[in-house]
Amino acid sequence: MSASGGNGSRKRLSAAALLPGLPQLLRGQRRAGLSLVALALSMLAVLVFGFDRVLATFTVGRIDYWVAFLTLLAGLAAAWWLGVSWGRGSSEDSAAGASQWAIAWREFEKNRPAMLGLYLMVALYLVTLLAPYLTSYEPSVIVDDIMRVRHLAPSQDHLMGTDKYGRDVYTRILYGARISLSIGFIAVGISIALGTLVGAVSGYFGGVVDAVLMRFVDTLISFPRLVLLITVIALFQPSILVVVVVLGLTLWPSTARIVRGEVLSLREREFIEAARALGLGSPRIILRHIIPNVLGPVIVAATLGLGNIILIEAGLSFLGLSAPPPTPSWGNIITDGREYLVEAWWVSTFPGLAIVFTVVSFNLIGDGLRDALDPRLRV
Amino acid sequence: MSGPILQVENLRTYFHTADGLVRAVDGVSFNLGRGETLGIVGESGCGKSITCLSILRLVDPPGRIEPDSTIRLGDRELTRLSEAAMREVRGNAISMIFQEPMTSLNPVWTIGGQIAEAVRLHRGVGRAEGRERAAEMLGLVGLANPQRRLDDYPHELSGGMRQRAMIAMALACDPDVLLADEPTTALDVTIQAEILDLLCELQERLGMAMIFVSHDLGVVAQIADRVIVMYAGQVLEEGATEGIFSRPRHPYTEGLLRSTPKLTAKLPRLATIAGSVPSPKRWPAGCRFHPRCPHAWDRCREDVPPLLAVDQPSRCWLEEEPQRRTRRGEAGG
Amino acid sequence: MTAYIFRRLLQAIPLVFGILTLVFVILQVAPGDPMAIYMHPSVAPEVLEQMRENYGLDQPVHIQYVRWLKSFLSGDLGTSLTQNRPIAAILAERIPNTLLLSGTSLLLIFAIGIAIGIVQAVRQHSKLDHALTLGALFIYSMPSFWLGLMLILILAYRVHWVEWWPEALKFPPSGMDSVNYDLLSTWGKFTDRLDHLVLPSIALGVSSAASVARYTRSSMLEVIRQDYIRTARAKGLPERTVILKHALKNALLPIITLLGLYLPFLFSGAVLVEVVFAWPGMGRAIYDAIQQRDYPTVMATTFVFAVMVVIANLIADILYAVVDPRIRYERERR
Amino acid sequence: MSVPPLVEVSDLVKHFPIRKGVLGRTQGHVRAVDGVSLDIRRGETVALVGESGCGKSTTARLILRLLEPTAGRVIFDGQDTLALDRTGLMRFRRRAQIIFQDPFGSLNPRMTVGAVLREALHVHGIARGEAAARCVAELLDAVGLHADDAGRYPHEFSGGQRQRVGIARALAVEPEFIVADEPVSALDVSVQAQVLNLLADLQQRFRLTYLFITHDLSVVRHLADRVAVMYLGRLVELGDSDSVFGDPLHPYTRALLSAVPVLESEGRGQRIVLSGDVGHAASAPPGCPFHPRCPHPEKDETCRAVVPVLEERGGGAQAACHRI
Repeated sequence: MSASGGNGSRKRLSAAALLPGLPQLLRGQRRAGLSLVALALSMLAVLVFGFDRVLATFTVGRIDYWVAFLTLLAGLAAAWWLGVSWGRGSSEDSAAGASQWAIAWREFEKNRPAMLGLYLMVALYLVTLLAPYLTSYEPSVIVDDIMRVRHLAPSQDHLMGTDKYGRDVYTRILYGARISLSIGFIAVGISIALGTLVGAVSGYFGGVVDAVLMRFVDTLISFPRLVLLITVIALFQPSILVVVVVLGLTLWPSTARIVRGEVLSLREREFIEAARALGLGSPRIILRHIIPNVLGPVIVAATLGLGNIILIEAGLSFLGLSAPPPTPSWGNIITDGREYLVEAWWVSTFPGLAIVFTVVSFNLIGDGLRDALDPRLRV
Repeated sequence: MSGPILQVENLRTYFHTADGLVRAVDGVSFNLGRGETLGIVGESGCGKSITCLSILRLVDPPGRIEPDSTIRLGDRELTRLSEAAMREVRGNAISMIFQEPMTSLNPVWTIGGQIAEAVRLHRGVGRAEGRERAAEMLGLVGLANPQRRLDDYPHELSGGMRQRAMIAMALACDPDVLLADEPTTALDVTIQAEILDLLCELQERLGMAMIFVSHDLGVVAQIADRVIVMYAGQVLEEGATEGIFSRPRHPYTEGLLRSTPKLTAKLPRLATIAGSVPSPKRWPAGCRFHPRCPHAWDRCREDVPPLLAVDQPSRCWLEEEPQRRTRRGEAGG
Repeated sequence: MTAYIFRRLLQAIPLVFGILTLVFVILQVAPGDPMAIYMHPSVAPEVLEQMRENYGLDQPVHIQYVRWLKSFLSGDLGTSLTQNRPIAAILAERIPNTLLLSGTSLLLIFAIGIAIGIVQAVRQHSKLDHALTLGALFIYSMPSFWLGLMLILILAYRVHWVEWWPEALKFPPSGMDSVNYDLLSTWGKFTDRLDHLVLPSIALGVSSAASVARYTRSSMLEVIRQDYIRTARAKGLPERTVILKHALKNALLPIITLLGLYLPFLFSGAVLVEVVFAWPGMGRAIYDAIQQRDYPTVMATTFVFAVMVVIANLIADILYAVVDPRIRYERERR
Repeated sequence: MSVPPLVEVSDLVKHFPIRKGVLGRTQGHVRAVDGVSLDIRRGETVALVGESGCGKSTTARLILRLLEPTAGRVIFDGQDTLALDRTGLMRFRRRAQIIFQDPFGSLNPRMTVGAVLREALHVHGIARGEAAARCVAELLDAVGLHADDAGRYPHEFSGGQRQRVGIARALAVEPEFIVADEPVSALDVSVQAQVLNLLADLQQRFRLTYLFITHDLSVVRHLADRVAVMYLGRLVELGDSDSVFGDPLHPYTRALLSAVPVLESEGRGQRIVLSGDVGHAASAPPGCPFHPRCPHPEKDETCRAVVPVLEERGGGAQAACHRI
């Protein structure tokens, strides 16, 4: 690979300019090649088929159009840039000096369901970010002539039919994805940060600190999650912000338990004792020796938690305790369709499928990470 | 002696893993005479435990006994028996005891129940009779108060007592052959001594044959009549215990003996074997010991030596070209 | 053993206090006048003033807290604003219904989940194993309320258009019993109730069943790797005995503790499923109360849910201690 | 006699509480270490020998102050280690180090070997940057590894190599005193000999003092200058290696020696088989802890009631037994 001089790199450049992924395919790196081809082609397709809506970005001046525009640019740039650079030189990945993370990634890459989940997740986020370019309808606008457009069955005009107000279900699902996909990250972020902190402190210091913190965790865990959430949210006014914060503040105990368990078993390990024998201080031991070793289980918990939070948020919006209408969310679209379930089955069915596929993709990734990060499977 | 009770010939047990073929046991042959104790010695990963498990056909997938391997018990060819017929052999004609008495007994059933189970299965006797036999066996292995011990769970016994219970379980059906896989490794020295004495005594009394696997040369020297030395899935040397320990022929056996610390003599330095045990995924070509052998020459790197010589066969080209023996080997490391 | 049970019981007490305290704190932290939760069109201002005094809301927080503890612990959960009767009485009607639904689901979860898990473990890496793993993945990624709607759509409505579909596999879409329930014989009542239970209990339990199957599978695989399974095989036991006698008990022991873990999850699901199926349980009660801004009922129901979880955990732990011979020993050693 | 010992251990005691009953009240103690006194002179190797659960590892951790003793004192080079302040303790950590048994558990799986060693150098301000890299290379060379190995992770090494890394880590801070806690028990015989030789070489080269903890008597025969035998939290015999191996005084030491399987058939005397199991420190018997298993023909009431003390028995040997 390194022997290929200027001539080779020019060839690669022209191949990449023609279509990102071609050089990778020619080199026999099928996965890298195909994903780059897919990325480039889908971005081009959005640009070509949604050209008028891309243009509209400059006239409408709405923030989601700009987000979509930047995503499109970034997607195209990434496709071509990676087309040139990806897989160059790194083909001779040597086994020596590979960190546990690198090894975990290699394991993960070999896991086909997990990679499928990863692709699915990337696709979901791209679709969500590009939403305005992918539909010619508006999610919440109700036309005057409702009776003519309400409860239309799925067709070419309305891929997933229309609801009782004549709104395009496909469009509403596209826009509704934002809530499901963004709430998860923030809430998981809060709960992981809190859970790791409490778990690590509890496990490392033990004694009274541990006892008090763990009793608190026990108390929180005794509440059925959804019941606690609806109680708290009902007392405040339901809004996205309240939902995110309350989710984050109520979901951390399970992370705390996982982290505490890991820290307790780590504390018994000899390398921690060796660190103490070397005179290392507690902060350094926690940061350098304990946290890196609990990161694996925490990442797995976070990924699986993402799927879980999407389900919980859907339940809350189904009960009308999340985003207030007319903002679409997958859960409240299902509620909308419930009344006319038999007459217009499509309204409730498709958002449900969207939830299932999203959660499946997170769970596939989470399972893949668990397998890849579990040290018991190696050595 | 009326011919061997167990004959193993060209036993090959390979693991067909995703990462490639692991030739854990690769062409092992030996005979076990009636009432004899055969010691199998080797370091970790040499295939000694897999050899034992192969005899009972208990190797878990992806491990497999390759075709052309023969394991003959009397006139029965074990590799060709049906699974049902093989079950008749396990625990009945051949039994096995394992290294970890902590984990080898099922924690949720009583000791008595676990012993009686085998008796009832193979002898077709009833509950009461099975229980009686279990108590008898516990008494035989030297547990005080056997009747009361029957209803104990494994966690209520100490390590040494658990290993006795394991032995009782293995011997409950009067097996012809006992496979003991590192039965004393997990025990304290003083307890190990008790268990070794018990095994010796029981073997004499019951007249069974025994294969005793250990990484500890001292233990094997004490209990075995004959010894085979295994390395990298193969037998490197075989002979009477006395011969192996006083006149080892193979450089590996020699090295192993010299690197073992002794109680009697205070030496300034121990002799060592260079390098470390190879990974079963990639055995060295030619003689598998050659990268660590102080005498190795070209032939060793290319050709696989057979087990040469008759009364104490050794898998080494030195048997054909003894003049190649170097000084460096004598000095040791 | 008795000491262990006793100690476990003692441990539950601070938990109940914690739950009460937390509910109290939520009430206090909620924005606005604490009395706002009683502000309801049906409550006259002078009544509010009276209540403020009755509840001691003019008193300092710690006295309010003590009063709150006293009343809840004596079983007085307050009065519903919309129904004008003690909340305890309302919940007394609702609790059995929720327990019936969750209990049926729990049964379903463990029966189906364990059976599938064992099959998967025994046939590890087979096509069947992969198919079941994939199926389970989809099932536990489904929102229960959506699954409920789909079940209603298909098994309560669509099938009526299918001529060959057997009558026995058509289910009522909602409610706990038919309109003519009171006229039915005892057996008729039983089957009618059962008929109404089928769809909600499936909707509620199926995702947990998938996760129990997953858990059982990995637990079985873990156990099958243990040394004592090799010992059992070395004794010549048939594979059936090895699996059913030696592996299963060890694998199922940790699953008992799941019982306590699944219950909060089930209760969460019950809120949604009871709403979907118009099942008159506690979940439905809390949902209605929120819709009607009947906050005292919301808080009391939350409290009762949590206490039920504590009790379930207690039962699971004690059961575990009874079944596992090791546990007594370990507790003593520690 | 004029040179004071490097380490003076006096009446070291460590009790772990046992909690029991309804309220989890402390109902007694595991007397893991129950009054151990021991001097370690500069440059010598003392072997601490005993079976599992006898308290030898706990003793090691108490001496290094990785555990806080219940009672007793440890004087290191004239200083009471229990009275050390933060900086004093750091200085002590630089002078006294430990090597562990488990070559898999004793290295952080997420750090390269180089990072492990550099951390030790860094914390004690021994070397940074270029100098640290040079130090790491020297250390790896000293324990028989390659300088290139610094970039590799623990899982890429064999058991014997990991043990060498563990030794390098202990050496990094240039200590005088090293506690080796069963350093070769987890290794194959052929590798074990390499590591034992390495330890002996390093002792010569860096003038180290060793406390060598093991359950395997044969391992310490050629390494130890003096041997201390432990049983249920107490020392039962202490003496020069030659006297302990050649003429053991305590019945337990004799039994222990006789139980070691040896290669040479003529080299062994009459085997003394002990009855019963190694006791548990939680239920140590009154009197001599060894009396329930003691094969001594004259054992009597005194043994059952009075704890024997470690006494001088001539020839530099000490033993704790009423019947010598």
